[in-house]
Amino acid sequence: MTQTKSLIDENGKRTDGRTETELREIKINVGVIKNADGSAFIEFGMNKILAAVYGPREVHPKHMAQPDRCVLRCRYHMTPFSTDTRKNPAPSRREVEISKVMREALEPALMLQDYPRAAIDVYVEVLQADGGSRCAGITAASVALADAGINMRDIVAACAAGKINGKIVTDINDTEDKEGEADMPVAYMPHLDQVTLLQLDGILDDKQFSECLDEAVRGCKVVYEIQRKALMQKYFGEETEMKEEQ
Amino acid sequence: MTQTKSLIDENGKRTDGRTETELREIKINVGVIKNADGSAFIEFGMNKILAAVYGPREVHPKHMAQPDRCVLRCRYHMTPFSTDTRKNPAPSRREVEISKVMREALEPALMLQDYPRAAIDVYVEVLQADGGSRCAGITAASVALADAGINMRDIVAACAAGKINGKIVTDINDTEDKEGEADMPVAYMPHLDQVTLLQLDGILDDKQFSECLDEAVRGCKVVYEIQRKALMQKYFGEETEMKEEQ
Amino acid sequence: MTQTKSLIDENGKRTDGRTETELREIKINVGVIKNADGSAFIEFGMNKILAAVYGPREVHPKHMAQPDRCVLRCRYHMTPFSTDTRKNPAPSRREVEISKVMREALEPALMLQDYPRAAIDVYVEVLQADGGSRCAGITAASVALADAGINMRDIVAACAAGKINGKIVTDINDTEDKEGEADMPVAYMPHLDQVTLLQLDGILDDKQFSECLDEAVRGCKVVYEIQRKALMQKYFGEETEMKEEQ
Amino acid sequence: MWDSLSKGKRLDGRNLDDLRPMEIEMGLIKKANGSARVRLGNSEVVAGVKVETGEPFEGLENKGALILSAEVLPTASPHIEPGPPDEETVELARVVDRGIRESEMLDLNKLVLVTGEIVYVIFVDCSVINADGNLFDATSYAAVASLVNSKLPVFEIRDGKVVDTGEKQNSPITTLPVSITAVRIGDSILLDPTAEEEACMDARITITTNSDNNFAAVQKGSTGTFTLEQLKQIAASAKTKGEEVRNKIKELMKSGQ
Amino acid sequence: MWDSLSKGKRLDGRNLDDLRPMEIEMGLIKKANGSARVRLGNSEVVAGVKVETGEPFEGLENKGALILSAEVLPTASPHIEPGPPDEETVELARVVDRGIRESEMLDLNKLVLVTGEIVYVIFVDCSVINADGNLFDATSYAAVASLVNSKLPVFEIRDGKVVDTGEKQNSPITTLPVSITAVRIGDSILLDPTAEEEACMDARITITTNSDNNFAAVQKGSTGTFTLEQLKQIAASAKTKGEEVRNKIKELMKSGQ
Amino acid sequence: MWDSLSKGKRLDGRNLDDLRPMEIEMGLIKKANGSARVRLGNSEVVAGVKVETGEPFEGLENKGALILSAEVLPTASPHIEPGPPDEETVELARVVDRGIRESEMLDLNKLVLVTGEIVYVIFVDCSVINADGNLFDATSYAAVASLVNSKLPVFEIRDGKVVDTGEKQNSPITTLPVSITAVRIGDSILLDPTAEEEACMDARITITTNSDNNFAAVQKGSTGTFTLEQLKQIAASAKTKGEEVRNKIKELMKSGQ
Repeated sequence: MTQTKSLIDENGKRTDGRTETELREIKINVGVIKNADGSAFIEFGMNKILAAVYGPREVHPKHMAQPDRCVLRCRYHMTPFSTDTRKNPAPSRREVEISKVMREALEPALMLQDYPRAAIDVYVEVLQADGGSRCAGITAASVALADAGINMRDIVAACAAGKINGKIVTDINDTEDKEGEADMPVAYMPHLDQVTLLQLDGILDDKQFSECLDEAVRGCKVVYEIQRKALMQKYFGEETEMKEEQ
Repeated sequence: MTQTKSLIDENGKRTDGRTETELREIKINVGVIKNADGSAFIEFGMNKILAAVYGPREVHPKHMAQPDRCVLRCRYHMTPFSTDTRKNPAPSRREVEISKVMREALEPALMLQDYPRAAIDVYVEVLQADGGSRCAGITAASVALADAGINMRDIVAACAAGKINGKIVTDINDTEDKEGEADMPVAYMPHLDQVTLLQLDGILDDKQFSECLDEAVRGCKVVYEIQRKALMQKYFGEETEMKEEQ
Repeated sequence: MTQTKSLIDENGKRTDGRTETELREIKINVGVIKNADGSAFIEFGMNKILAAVYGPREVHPKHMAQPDRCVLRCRYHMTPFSTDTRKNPAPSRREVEISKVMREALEPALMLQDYPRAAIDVYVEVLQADGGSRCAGITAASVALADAGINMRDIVAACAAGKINGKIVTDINDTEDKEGEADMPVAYMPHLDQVTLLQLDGILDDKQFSECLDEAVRGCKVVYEIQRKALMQKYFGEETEMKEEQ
Repeated sequence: MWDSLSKGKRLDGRNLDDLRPMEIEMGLIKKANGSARVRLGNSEVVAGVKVETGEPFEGLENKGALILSAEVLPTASPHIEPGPPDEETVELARVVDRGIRESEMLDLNKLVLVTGEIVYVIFVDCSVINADGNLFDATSYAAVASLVNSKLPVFEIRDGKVVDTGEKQNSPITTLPVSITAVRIGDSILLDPTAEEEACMDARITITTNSDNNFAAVQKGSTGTFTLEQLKQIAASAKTKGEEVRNKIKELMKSGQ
Repeated sequence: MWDSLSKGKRLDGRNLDDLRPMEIEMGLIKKANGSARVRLGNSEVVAGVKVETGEPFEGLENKGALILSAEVLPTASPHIEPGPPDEETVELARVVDRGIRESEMLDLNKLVLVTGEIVYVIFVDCSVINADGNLFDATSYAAVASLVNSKLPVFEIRDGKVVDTGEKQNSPITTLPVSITAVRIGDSILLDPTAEEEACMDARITITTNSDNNFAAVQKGSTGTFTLEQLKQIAASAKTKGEEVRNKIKELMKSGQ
Repeated sequence: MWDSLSKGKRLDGRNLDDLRPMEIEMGLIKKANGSARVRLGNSEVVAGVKVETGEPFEGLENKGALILSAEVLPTASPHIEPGPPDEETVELARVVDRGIRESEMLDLNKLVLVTGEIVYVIFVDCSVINADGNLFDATSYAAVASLVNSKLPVFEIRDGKVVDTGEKQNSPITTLPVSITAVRIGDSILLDPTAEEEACMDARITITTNSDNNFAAVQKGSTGTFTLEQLKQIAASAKTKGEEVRNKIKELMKSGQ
């Protein structure tokens, strides 16, 4: 994140034409995988990501079962064709880490004690990766968990903010991630007002840190509205969405 | 299988001197591995292949056991020195696939329901590979299973046919496999008149397809006679074979 | 071990200034790892090696447990920064072999029948490797086992002898190992007068073989004294050692 | 199921030789050099093509390298565990590969930069997203369609190094291989089996034909047997039905996907 | 523990924002290009730097390559099994790496021999010897101290080959990243947690600052949550406490270690 | 067994220092550059030599590379599971390798094409087909005999590339290393143990001598001990018995195998 090209033009527009606080286009389809107990497909800018949920179900191997709660397992995985250079199919250390933080970001929203001795598996498959695939993956996974009917305290919405050309901007894209100065992915539960994921790559001073965190949370709230509509559309049909928009 | 060199000369002879319908020389020795419950060593052209059978025996891990039948497991494996270029000792995808089709080719001949909760392991070790090693391996393995005293409905014999210089020929060798137009390995139970393996690599039209299949089955019947003699020689001695040949 | 440079100078001194029968400086600290049941840190020339013992404790997986005795497990492992060229973190075949001979060298001294169904784990971690790391590792491990309070018949002390410039010398160092003519690591129980490890790399005639073996055993006895003092110092304090030296 | 089959009908109402409805979407993965998503009934596969340069395979010094992989994602069914490909998935990848390779769908001779040293390396990676039977054909169609959809970067050698000129070229496609999979259940032969039908099958066979309607590859699977007559009957069906699928792909090509 | 925490005290007598005693020893591994051993309470880590040459990473053709690994040795606790790194150890390595990489502690631009072809490859390998909580910070301090301690071989290109001149140079260090880890237990925020405290934690966060006292990297962990206020409060502590640790490392540097 | 041993006899009728009957067949694998099959009692091993070119090992820039592997095939006994080599098989390979390497059986200095860059790489791969004790010696004899049987391709450097001239050369063999393995059962020392004897052994030792009848390699194994006297006694037997085996191999060489 050293040499900063001009990532904001004279009109205040970013490389993909967005304003500083604008999110990329987001589409979520619920229930797209027939065999899964819950699923969602998200397009978040150029990200195309599937999330499938299986469970609550029996745990294998059995010794992993917990007597008082459900085990949540999570896998973030990129298909070989999802990245600019072909991704080696073997799981990378990056995928292992994201799987872990993704699980930790989703778990606070789930009532796992309602399903003792069971497991819930969340599989996030990146078909096309753009900047922010972990946020898009968490967002899709949370919708898929709702679609699976898992008891939840809240929905987890995720969005990054970051710094480019010295300015705090919302929802960092691929170019901004690579050439910008900082990227801060955040996952957030809007009703409980709690942060479930926070990472930072890049340099921020005191003021920028606060500003960036606040802006990421604002982005999460925008994302949450889209999650909510996608779920309502699935369960109450197109009409409901119409009403929402009036 | 693109550029076809002349693989049949003006006298109708193939690169190793055989006629179109002639099989390579085949020798089978039964009971060659002291520790195994059944075993056979086959020389099929330049192929040198060992097959050893262990079982019926207890299954490990136990959860793999089937309450109503025996589990058949099969491994096709090439030694590092068996091929023109040294073979990496790690199992290749080709070996994994051949292990699978070999098991599926052998299983129809076995009375697996006679051995509930048990396992039979078939290990096929290629010491020297020539064209047609999977057919030679299946042929040896079936003899080894008989040598182990497993209850069988039939013997499985295997032989390929193929196309070189536009003609259907029996028992494709290494050069013909690499430079010819098609290779069709077949495994067959002569008494039950059933095909247990069929693969094809290369281009055949309608007529050639039928002709090739029929010719491979004819080859299997020739192979079967050699299997039968090898088993008789083991159990009734040299003399028996003499009588057979009269 | 082909071309022998001059490894002994005109004064009979070796490359590190030692005489032919002199061992490198050896320091042993007992109880250095807080969480372990027993531990020792050895500096043996430039070798810096940690040994930690966990157990006797429950065996995982359970089917490995022995009804009449304790299972001894042993791992010899080099950190990536311990060698001249960075060591790949994956266990090498050398490490696998040394783990095995190390276990076999330590086991004769242990009263394993005193702990049926349990396991003892010995972890030897090479932080810096010099010639003779297996001998140093065995020496440290035996002290760590004593520190863990395991019932023992004897302490195992280890030391190599070897041949450089045609002469038998004690405690081969790295240069002598690489450029000398023979290296013979030996582990030995001084009270029982029994050899528990013997290896040889390099050429020795009859006489040299005997001489080398005897010299290695003499080295083991020197090592044993240092082990004994380290243990006494831990359990009876500085003063005890003082008395010993008077 | 047996009752139904004895009347020549399947549980989902199809005739024994009916294929399920098929949908093909091409070009959905912009970061890939080619891509396709195929739905065959409820089975769904995404395939992507990625192009690099590298050394040719040994013994094939004058040909580009084609490397096909398949994985059944754990999203696809409750029975899939994440991890390295099992025996069935290895067979899936090899059978799909064999159809493409043996039909010579890609003219690999045109994908050489320096004979014996640098060639195009074409990766075709197939991901099964939902599994409801006949993954062989669904994956094969996705792989073939992703190649049909693919544009290759134009590489050149300049000063001994590979340079991506930034231009694109059509992939050198010579034929369209199409596989048809049949299973035997008792005496009935069913095409394009569902997962439910595969659970009851005695034997399986996959037959690939090329655009000349010749046979290019065959793979028999499962632990049952076929008679010679059954095999020849299925071979005939593979030609008829394969042509139907091929025409569908050709239409998509014409429609500019 | 809860009783104690409600009174603002910890089981080992520390205040909530006290770090444990720390010891750093540099240069203990003579065969490494740099090394350090850190004791943070009873947690103990050894890190070693090894330098080689190799190809740069893709997309980073004009930078040296930094490769950081971490392993928790089975000596470290009764709960560690030997074997490839688990999820937690992968996270440990990546968080320590991130602090060093994002702060640009090493000026990787100075570690290039031939742009795009040959660069310095700096391995920093960290081995946890004893584990008693807060491995993130203990490992981070060991890695940073081993780099501070490191001297790099001077490589040159002669006749197209890499030659080790036998000379040494200082590592191009630009800043000292320091991580501070906090955990939340109920409503209390504790810095530098012990293993016992980690066993009770609701959530964890690691914040790395650089020598300018700006933030360079953050990693939230564990399955609990933080409020925005808590996060901002911890960020402030990370600056204050990070500066204390940084001063300690600076003193060691001056004292010539 | 103990009764028998106390009378100096073994269950198979041998004296304590008798080896089992041995058969060596050379050249059975035509596709290998050298090969041998050894039967030692009921233990049976096939070894094959394959020759390639590659980079020398680090620190051995002026020597060809010798790489020896061993695997115990699952055909060999009911107790072998297929899979990567276990601890015992790793030891087997390393002990066989050590005998060949330390005796300098092959003059690796003669197997260099370009110092430090391209050398002959000699693979010796050993497969145990049937296991009935003393795999160390059976495998060692097979490996040595396969090298004795080997002819190496003549490689040349032309225009900076390795070319196989199609010609063959004798392998540069300088000595014949022969290992003798003994086990201690109680107070008895038995040579060439069967599997049954190994199941009762207290300790094992393998001693390799070269053609000058000097010692070249030793490996003590198993969890028992030896006295110094026992070790010296076994060393003497290893010389006498090793010479017998060596003469057998020499005869085979003369007979033109």
